Amino acid sequence: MVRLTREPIDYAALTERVRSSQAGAVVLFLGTVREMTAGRRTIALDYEAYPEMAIIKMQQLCDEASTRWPITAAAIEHRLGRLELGEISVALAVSSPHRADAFEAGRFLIDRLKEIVPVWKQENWDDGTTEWVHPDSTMTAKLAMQSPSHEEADGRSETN
Amino acid sequence: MVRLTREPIDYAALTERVRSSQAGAVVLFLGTVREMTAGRRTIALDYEAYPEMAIIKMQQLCDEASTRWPITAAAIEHRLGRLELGEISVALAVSSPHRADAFEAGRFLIDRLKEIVPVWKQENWDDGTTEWVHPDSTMTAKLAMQSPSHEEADGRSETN
Amino acid sequence: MNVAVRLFARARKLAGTDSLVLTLTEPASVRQLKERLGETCPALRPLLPQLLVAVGTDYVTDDMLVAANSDIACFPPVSGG
Amino acid sequence: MNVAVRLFARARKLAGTDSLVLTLTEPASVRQLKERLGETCPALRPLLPQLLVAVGTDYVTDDMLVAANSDIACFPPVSGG
Repeated sequence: MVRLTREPIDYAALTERVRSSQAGAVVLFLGTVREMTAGRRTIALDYEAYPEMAIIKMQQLCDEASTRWPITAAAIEHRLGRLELGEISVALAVSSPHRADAFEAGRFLIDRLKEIVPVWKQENWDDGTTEWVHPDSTMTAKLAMQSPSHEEADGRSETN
Repeated sequence: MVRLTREPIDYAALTERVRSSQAGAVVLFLGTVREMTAGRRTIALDYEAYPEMAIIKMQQLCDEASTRWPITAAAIEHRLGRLELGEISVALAVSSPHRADAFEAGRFLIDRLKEIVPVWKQENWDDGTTEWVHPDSTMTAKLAMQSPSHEEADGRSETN
Repeated sequence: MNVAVRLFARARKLAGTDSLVLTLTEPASVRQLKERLGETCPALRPLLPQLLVAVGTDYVTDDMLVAANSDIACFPPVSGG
Repeated sequence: MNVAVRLFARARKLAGTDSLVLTLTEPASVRQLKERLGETCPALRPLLPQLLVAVGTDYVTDDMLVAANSDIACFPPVSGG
């Protein structure tokens, strides 16, 4: 249950997809376009993805969450294109029998999404300038630290 | 923005109330009626409240969350009466500029709600029996541990 | 003095009523109120060790004093959410 | 061998194209692919230290080898969410 979309995200529909009578807890996270960042004013964000890989990575995150916590269901939706102030860029929902697992899995999903899912945003500042957002990359550091012997012995690429 | 209701909770409306272009993160928590508890099957839950006090306590929790985390807004709604399997008993939403605060404040709100807000549920098991749910009470332990001198010096009752 | 006590949830069910009036000798502590509650309504005794007491909308400890016109509520540990 | 490389986000903007073809001597590592990318498209050089490379839908390290018909993508650190 992962999706990329250029339309506004219907987070209630997303939430309904994970609700279940087997679950006593649902956690929904929304990322929204914030006006102020470090004292500068945003007027909009442009989101771009490597869509085939982004979908695979989002599904891998849901699968990994399912192995780490006893969750009932998980769903992620990310929006692409131009987003105005306050609009929802990402929504993710997770259900589980007990709340601790839903909170932890939800936090894991958004933290890891921001590390490994190939989506990028460009700031449109109110002074008319644009700027690609470049966080310090956990992924760059992780890939750089891997030894060749580990990679070869492992026989596959490190993805997460 | 706290409320008790006997109608189904509209969690999307609740979520919209906390959304803001000042916030980059929204966390919504839903508590739902789970079918299985410790191997027993529930058919419904009956929720009852001391409504005047429950409202005050829910508002106090929102206020306390606002002092502990830089949150933009918080809202809580609790349903009363009979709830069938999968129905939403409680919904709470919190928004903040950054996601860590929204997750932590959301977790705090539901954990503390379950400790101090005077709402009770009665299980209706599938064997026809009913049972009031009695968790081990954090509040009983806290009240028992308070010394009289503390209470008198403090000049007010300990509520949370 | 007489104080009115509201009961909720299992306390209400055990007592068979949602409120009752207790007669207490002043000054009366919350502990004395609980003891009087057990005498007046023996069905509530199993719940007394866990019973929570609120005056107005604040939880109170056993050592606090109860005033005649207090808005008192007694109930079991909460189980909402 | 020739390998096709897709570019995304700032990598695409700096290069002025969303894909290009690199000529590499086999066997070629990801490190050599990055070097060739900088030679072919100098505008990408400021991004090379941070550049991420994916083969198919997996991230790869500098030491891994690139096959001729790989589905290769290069892009800056991700910033979604």
